[in-house]
Amino acid sequence: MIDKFVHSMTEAMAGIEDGSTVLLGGFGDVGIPTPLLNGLIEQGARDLTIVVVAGGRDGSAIERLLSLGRVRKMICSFVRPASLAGRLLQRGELEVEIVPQGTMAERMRAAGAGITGFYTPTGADTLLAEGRETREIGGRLCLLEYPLPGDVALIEAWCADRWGNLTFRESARNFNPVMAMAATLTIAMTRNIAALGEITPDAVVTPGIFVDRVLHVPG
Amino acid sequence: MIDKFVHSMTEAMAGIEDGSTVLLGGFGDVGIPTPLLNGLIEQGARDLTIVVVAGGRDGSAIERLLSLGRVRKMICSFVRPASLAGRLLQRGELEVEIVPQGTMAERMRAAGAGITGFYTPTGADTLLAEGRETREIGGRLCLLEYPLPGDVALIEAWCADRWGNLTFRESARNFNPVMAMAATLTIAMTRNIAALGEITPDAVVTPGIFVDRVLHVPG
Amino acid sequence: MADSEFLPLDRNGIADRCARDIPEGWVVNLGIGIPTQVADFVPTDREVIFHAENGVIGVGPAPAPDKVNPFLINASTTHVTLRPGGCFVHHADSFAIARGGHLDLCVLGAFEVAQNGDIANWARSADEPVKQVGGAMDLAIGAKRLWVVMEHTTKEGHSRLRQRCTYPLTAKSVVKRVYTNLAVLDVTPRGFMVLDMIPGLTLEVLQARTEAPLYMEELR
Amino acid sequence: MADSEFLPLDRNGIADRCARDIPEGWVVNLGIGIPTQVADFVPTDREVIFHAENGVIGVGPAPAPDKVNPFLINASTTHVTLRPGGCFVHHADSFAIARGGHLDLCVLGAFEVAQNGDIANWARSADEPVKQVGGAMDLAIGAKRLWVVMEHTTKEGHSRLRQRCTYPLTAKSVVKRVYTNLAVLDVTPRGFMVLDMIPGLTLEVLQARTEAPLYMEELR
Repeated sequence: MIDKFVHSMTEAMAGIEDGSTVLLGGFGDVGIPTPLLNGLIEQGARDLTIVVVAGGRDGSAIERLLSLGRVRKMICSFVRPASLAGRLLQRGELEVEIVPQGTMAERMRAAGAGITGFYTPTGADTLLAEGRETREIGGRLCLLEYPLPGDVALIEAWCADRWGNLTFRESARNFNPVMAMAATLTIAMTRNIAALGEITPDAVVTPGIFVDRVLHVPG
Repeated sequence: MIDKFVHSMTEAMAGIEDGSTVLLGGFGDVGIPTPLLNGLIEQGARDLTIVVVAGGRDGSAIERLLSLGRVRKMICSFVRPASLAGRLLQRGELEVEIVPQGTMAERMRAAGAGITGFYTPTGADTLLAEGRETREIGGRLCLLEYPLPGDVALIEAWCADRWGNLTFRESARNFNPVMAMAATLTIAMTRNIAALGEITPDAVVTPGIFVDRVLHVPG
Repeated sequence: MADSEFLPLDRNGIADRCARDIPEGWVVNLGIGIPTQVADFVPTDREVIFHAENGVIGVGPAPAPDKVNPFLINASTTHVTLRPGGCFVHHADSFAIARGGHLDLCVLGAFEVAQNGDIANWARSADEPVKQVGGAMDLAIGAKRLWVVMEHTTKEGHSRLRQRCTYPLTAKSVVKRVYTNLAVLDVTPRGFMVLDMIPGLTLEVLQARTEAPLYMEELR
Repeated sequence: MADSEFLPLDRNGIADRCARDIPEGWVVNLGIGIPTQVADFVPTDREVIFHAENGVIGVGPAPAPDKVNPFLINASTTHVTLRPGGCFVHHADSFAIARGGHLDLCVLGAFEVAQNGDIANWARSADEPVKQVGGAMDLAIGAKRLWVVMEHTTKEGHSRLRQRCTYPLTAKSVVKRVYTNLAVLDVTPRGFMVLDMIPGLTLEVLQARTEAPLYMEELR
């Protein structure tokens, strides 16, 4: 019987290695797998590259991960100068790669979909294209982008079954399904659990194929 | 009030021009918008390029379109030698571009997503790569593929509302949502109609953003 | 001519003026800041579909304080509602909408707009160590129309409408129209064309506050 | 040695032999032909998730004649059922699964397999005017493991296991294992390694029917 449920945070975090690239779902305060992030802090992996839309608010689990010196590099769309990430960056203690938000999502989708590179006009005429390969396609300057795969993805779901099929609540969907397909090891937390077949087949947003472990975190 | 419903086949097909590229949803006998295809036959546009997974079974609307000499070129994954498309091809009366099925879907998604080109290992080491641009990425030979946009897409849906939000029945989903996003003019037929808001927000598969006209074809 | 002879629009006024030009049926993305306020001035009986980068299609007005859904926010991370007919997609699909040409309109704020339609709205200098790009570059290249809403000048009185942008670009040749606290201007092959000015303002006074050359179509 | 001393497997036999090696939990795509039959030999209590290119995840067995759902077919366009836990995705997402490395296994038929893992299964010659590629190239490059099930020889007795393919390639260096009506062979850096043969067959006889050189690991 396929059963992707794990029954402790230790089990959920098992095997995450130093130096891993970790994809972190969420946007704003919605869809962030905070309990899993706390589990990662507890687990101890360091020298991490984290991929997350923004650099973490004061008091967030991401800020805590940064403050513990566990992150070598952050790939994101936003860093606020006043945030811890902003201060670490200015002190040269954190490497930051700023990626347009759509390109970030698309690079992860490419990683999940076996696309080995793609062209986009996004950013092609900007500072972000400096020193990089561009190409004119259909009269438009385009930038070559490469996939952004994760070793691990931490995902927040609303409901899950033992095959790892997932649904999401409203805008908590955001990056979560994209990151789920882009990582070698996708670890989802879910507020609710369903018996196999209980989630309507049409309602599954992330097929269990993309999910490796599910931890039930009620509330 | 936004209302994408049209009330006749004539209205549904209005403006489809000679020389158009028409994306045709469906796989096997499932999810094929046969009434719309019949409407296109009636409407009269010719010199068409059609994009469809397979070359049309005997007695199908696609075969009828071909038999009327309305198709200049077919972009597809399968052509059976014994089919009309196969015979037209062998007589030099039909141009055929054979595309791996995944590449075909991905090229339409690229068209819908603003991706101006992408690399894939699919087909790179084959006849289909002859004379085309390849590139080694991560030690793997990859083929450069370009988007495949449609002027028109003909789509079969299960349920629709006046914003053009669509759901699909089981494997009738197939190419339909991908084609809906790839065409300038997306025309959907639907078996059922729903009041606005009646389709659960999470259950919408194709957002109405991608849909221009909806024709109710019960049964 | 003294400033007292005309009253520049406040932020709500700019948003209101922009909202007037958005017709029913358009799919619209609103950037952070003044652009977000534009939605407040679109009458609710005019069906405009607001798209938010975080995958919300059909964003509605702010909820009543006791009706907040903690899972439902817009791209500015403020709580919103969903209109009937709205739905949710994931981030890659959401940006497929933005980058794939499915937005009829995107309204962004900006530091500067150039007369050829270049926009600078993400960084004040190339050397700035901390940058925030968000979805601006994706939206700027992808929408069918890009409109900018912004103050006509900086606090120091420097023109934000320029012959060339001095700040790092977000995208080249994409802005179609600019709404400022003083005027509405189209970006045309001839440069900025003034469509509308606030009452009491003349083209001369507007030009005096604008680094880029302006022109108006003669009434025929 | 005469043929009568061993009994080559029939199509069901090949499918059955292949099915034995598919463990619980794998995500598996089955190509058209003998590969499709493999599912019939996986015991229903062994949870294997079958993926079909047309976006069906969790394909179940054929329905009872009176329970056919006209909207539910597999990639061979035959009616199927959906297992509990199954779901539907569109074609681009379905091939994202196939091409993105999310299939533990793909089983395809083939005209020929070469000792370096090249596969030819889509066209008999470069000059053939009418071609059918389907999803074979996508599946061949994308699955974590590609297994081939096929007759060991053509009807004319020519070996399908070759030093080099003579038919147009579907993909290079991708086949991991071959199940034929005579044997099971792994593709290794040394070439085809025989894992298993049907009763009564010897390596010499198998080699005599195989153009590519074969070897077996010595028992230690």
